[in-house]
Amino acid sequence: MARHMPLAEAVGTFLKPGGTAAFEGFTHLIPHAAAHEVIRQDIGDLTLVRMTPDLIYDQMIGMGLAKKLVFSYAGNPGVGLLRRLRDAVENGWPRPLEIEEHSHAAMANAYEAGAAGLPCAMFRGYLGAQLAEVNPNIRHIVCPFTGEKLAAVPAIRPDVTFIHAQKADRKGNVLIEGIVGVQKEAVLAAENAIVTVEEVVDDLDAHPNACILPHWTVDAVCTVPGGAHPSYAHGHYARDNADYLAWDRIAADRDTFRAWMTDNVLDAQPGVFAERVADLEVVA
Amino acid sequence: MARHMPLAEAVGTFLKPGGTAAFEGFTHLIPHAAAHEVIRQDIGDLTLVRMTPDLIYDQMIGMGLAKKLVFSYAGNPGVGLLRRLRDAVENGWPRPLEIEEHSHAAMANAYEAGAAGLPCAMFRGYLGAQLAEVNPNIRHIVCPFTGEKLAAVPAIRPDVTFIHAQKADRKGNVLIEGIVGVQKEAVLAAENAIVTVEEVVDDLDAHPNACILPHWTVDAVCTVPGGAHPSYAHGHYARDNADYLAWDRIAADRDTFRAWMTDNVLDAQPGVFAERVADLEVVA
Amino acid sequence: MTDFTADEMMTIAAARALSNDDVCFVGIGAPSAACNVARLTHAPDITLIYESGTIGTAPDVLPLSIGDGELCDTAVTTVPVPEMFRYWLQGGWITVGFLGAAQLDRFGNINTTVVGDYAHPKVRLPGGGGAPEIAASSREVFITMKQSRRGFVEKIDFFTSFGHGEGGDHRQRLGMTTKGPTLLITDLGVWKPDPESKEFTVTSLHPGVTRAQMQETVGWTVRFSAEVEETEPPGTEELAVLRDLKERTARAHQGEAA
Amino acid sequence: MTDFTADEMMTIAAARALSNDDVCFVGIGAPSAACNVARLTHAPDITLIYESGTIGTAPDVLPLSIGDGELCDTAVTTVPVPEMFRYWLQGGWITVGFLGAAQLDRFGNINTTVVGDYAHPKVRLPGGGGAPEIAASSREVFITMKQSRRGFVEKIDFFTSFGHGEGGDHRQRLGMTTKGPTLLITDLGVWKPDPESKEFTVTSLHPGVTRAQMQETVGWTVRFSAEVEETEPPGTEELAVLRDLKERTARAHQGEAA
Repeated sequence: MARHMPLAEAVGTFLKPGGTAAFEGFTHLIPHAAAHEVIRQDIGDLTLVRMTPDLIYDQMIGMGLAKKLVFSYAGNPGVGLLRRLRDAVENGWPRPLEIEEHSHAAMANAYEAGAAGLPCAMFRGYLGAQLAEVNPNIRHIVCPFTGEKLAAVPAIRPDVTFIHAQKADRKGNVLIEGIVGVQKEAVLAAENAIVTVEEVVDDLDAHPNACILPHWTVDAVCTVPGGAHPSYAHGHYARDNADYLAWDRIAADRDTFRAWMTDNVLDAQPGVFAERVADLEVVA
Repeated sequence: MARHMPLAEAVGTFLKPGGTAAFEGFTHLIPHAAAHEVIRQDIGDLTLVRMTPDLIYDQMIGMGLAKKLVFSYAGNPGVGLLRRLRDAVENGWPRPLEIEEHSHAAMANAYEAGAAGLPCAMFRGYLGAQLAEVNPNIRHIVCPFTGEKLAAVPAIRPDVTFIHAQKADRKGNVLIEGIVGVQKEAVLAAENAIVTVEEVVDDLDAHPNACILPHWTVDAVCTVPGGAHPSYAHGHYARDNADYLAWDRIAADRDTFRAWMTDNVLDAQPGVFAERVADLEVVA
Repeated sequence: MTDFTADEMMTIAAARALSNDDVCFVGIGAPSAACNVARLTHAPDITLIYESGTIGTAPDVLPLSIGDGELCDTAVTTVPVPEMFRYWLQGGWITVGFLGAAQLDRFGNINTTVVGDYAHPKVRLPGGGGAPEIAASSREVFITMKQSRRGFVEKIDFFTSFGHGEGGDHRQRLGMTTKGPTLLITDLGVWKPDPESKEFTVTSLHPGVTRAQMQETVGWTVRFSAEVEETEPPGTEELAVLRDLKERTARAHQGEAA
Repeated sequence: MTDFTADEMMTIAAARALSNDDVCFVGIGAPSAACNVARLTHAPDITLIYESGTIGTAPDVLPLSIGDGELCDTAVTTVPVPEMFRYWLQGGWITVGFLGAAQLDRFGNINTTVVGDYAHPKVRLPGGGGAPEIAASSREVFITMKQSRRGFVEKIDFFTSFGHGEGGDHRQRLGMTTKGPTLLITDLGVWKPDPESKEFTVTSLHPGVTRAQMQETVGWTVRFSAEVEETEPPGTEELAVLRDLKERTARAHQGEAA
């Protein structure tokens, strides 16, 4: 049952060291503010799950919070590789990182299975793909009607899912619009879900088939305007591509990275996100 | 690739005697006009598939067009049983009707699997349910991770799916709003799809996440205002509950039924549907 | 106290079983009336879900079908039917599945498929629809129906939806982790399963109903709980809300018929 | 004829391979530019799909990521990512999957996972993302990338996405019914698989490119088709459209950066 609360309280209440956390968002609506709060609270030994780990995962990994990463594409979208992730995988800095790697189709189906309360997902996948040899969580199911051999992966069930959304109402019903990714599935699959939103409104004023998470599927709603920056919020502000480009330089060096994290995350507060998007606002 | 064409041409082009046809619509947007056209063209030996066969299936079965019915709930919603269906199952009139019976969860998952290009659907179902004993198309899959025994049913893949929708644009992109049922899945699972629509517009003017079938998923778009009557079209006209109540009386007797079919279907044309909803229009 | 009918008592007693926090999967007919009376009285924040995909709906009149336009117009959101069964029912969000039945046995097993033999039925009923999985995946199941010898039978003709099977731990033996039927509300009283045997036993008689009447309308030997209460009669507000709802409903459906 | 770069020739040659009726699953980078040039020239009705869920998108500038806002703003509809992979890709609607690669072998097998050993990589690349299933479920696959000895290798370090495997009927032996890679467009020429062996053979050299250049940039012994054509150079309109698009894109992404 959703409660409106400050982000720091939500993170401290629901995410425990050693837990499994998913921060979802497919380029759009990436929960940056929530990840920064986790970094500030230094909640470690996490298993991080995400289809497209990008900047915030590079940041959490670089700060040593992750012991394992479950993912399907780890890159800075349109820019290049993730340098902190590479440093962890290639050099074990600041700590070794265990990885469980899938394809997008597998992860999307695994979230869907989690939302659907199933123990595993079944799909036509990994045909001739070598990941099936290095990941013991890729198995098979034989169709009892045709004999076709299909791929199977375990359902994803995070302890806590974090997402960012455009709006919530007073009860805590949450509206997501635009590129909706796997956020709904990630929330429904999780034990607990924390949603940061651009704004709280009296009436969501949504299309009958809009993507809405009823308030009883969400545990905490935290109002953090700009909380997706440098990702974007459809109808609110545009993607800050310059920041994505800049990250490549910041993350290239361990010291530059630590200095940036201190200035922009450790010594900052959720309130800074509103300022960061002030110049990026779009006309609704 | 969608072509705009008259309903009679669409039905004649795509539906063949002996084919498998699904007319979907979950109370809302039931393709009455399309079913009536099939009856007028006397296309028989059909395998009829639908979660909720109601009046139009009672009509097609009563007219002797169906050799088999695949379904999960056969009733006149809110009114009672389907009398022509009963007559076929209990007395073989006008011909015997083979039935393959499922639960809603099974049918919904089977359509989903059809849309997803899978040979079968997997779900947690039929636990302790006797249908699993009388329907050989209910089998099992064991989860390769947990050992849980899950239900499996074959994917549904109709030769032709018929649906009714609110709008299409000139290219043939189709918009469905409100209670969307399994229509999208039924179209994507089918070899061919025929869509009757209330109107053709220049711009669908839809919400970014609205339920839209791209024009290349649909074969024929037929403009038939009122084509769902006595079912309804969200934003266009209300459900004609009186007609549903009246059907119970009409279908109670073989002769009354045949007379009604002659007057209202065999001797009618798709154009009559617009008149039938004239008094039911809602303010958009 | 106002006069009331057995039907009204049934609906109101059923409504009382629901709470504000429930996420209720609503069967059509008697369950629908009870769920909406709950919403209009003590449980304004209850979430009502119909299998047509409407989540958090608040209709002003009772729907004739499970997919009336009113359900969508007033819903928090409306989802595709495959999603309804996968994410919302199978996903474990439903706290109460509220079902009716054509035939019911003492263990809460339901038949809505056939009277007689499946291959050669005497009466072909509509079938299970959503009920087999509602019965298995809802955290618990409430059943409401009128008592009659035709409906309350020693042995149902077909196991459409599994209740407690042969009783005892039969559900667990089939791998089910949900509670199954925990409450049966009829026009004559309230029944709950015995904690051990899982046989429905009468825990409350509606005002004026006798033990003999309970037995006359049931096809097995009725068991009564050690302490059988008398159901609290409908309150003035409960009755007013129910009657208003029924009147609005009749007017709306007649209006459309005109 | 205007001057043009090898990069421009590559993009335009790739664009030409697409038709108005294609439903194209677009990888980011080189494929995205080619697909949008096709849309802005000879294939205005082509359907472009990005794995972020945007179907039938028509961006005015090239997206930096596969999920830029512009893609959604201009799409016919935007669907959830699980639906994208289940209904649209696995469902068999994609006529062309358009991929890039980090490493490629002569049979169109793609590596975007690691350089070196998987457990102890020299370079950890981003991984497969959508590609493994795009490669298997699209009716056919086009690949576009620049030629280099680092990229065009005798043996890829990891089979991220299956092309023709060891060649011949390897796809069919794995149960695949789709065609796999049917076209490879580089900065130097166009390659197509040999009908029997499925090894990519050069069918066309871009204007001014020699056979020696083809071999110098490839880590295996290049086979040339019996008749090697010269690629038609970029037309004036093609070049204008591509340069306008690139300029609009640079301005837009810089504008945001300002």
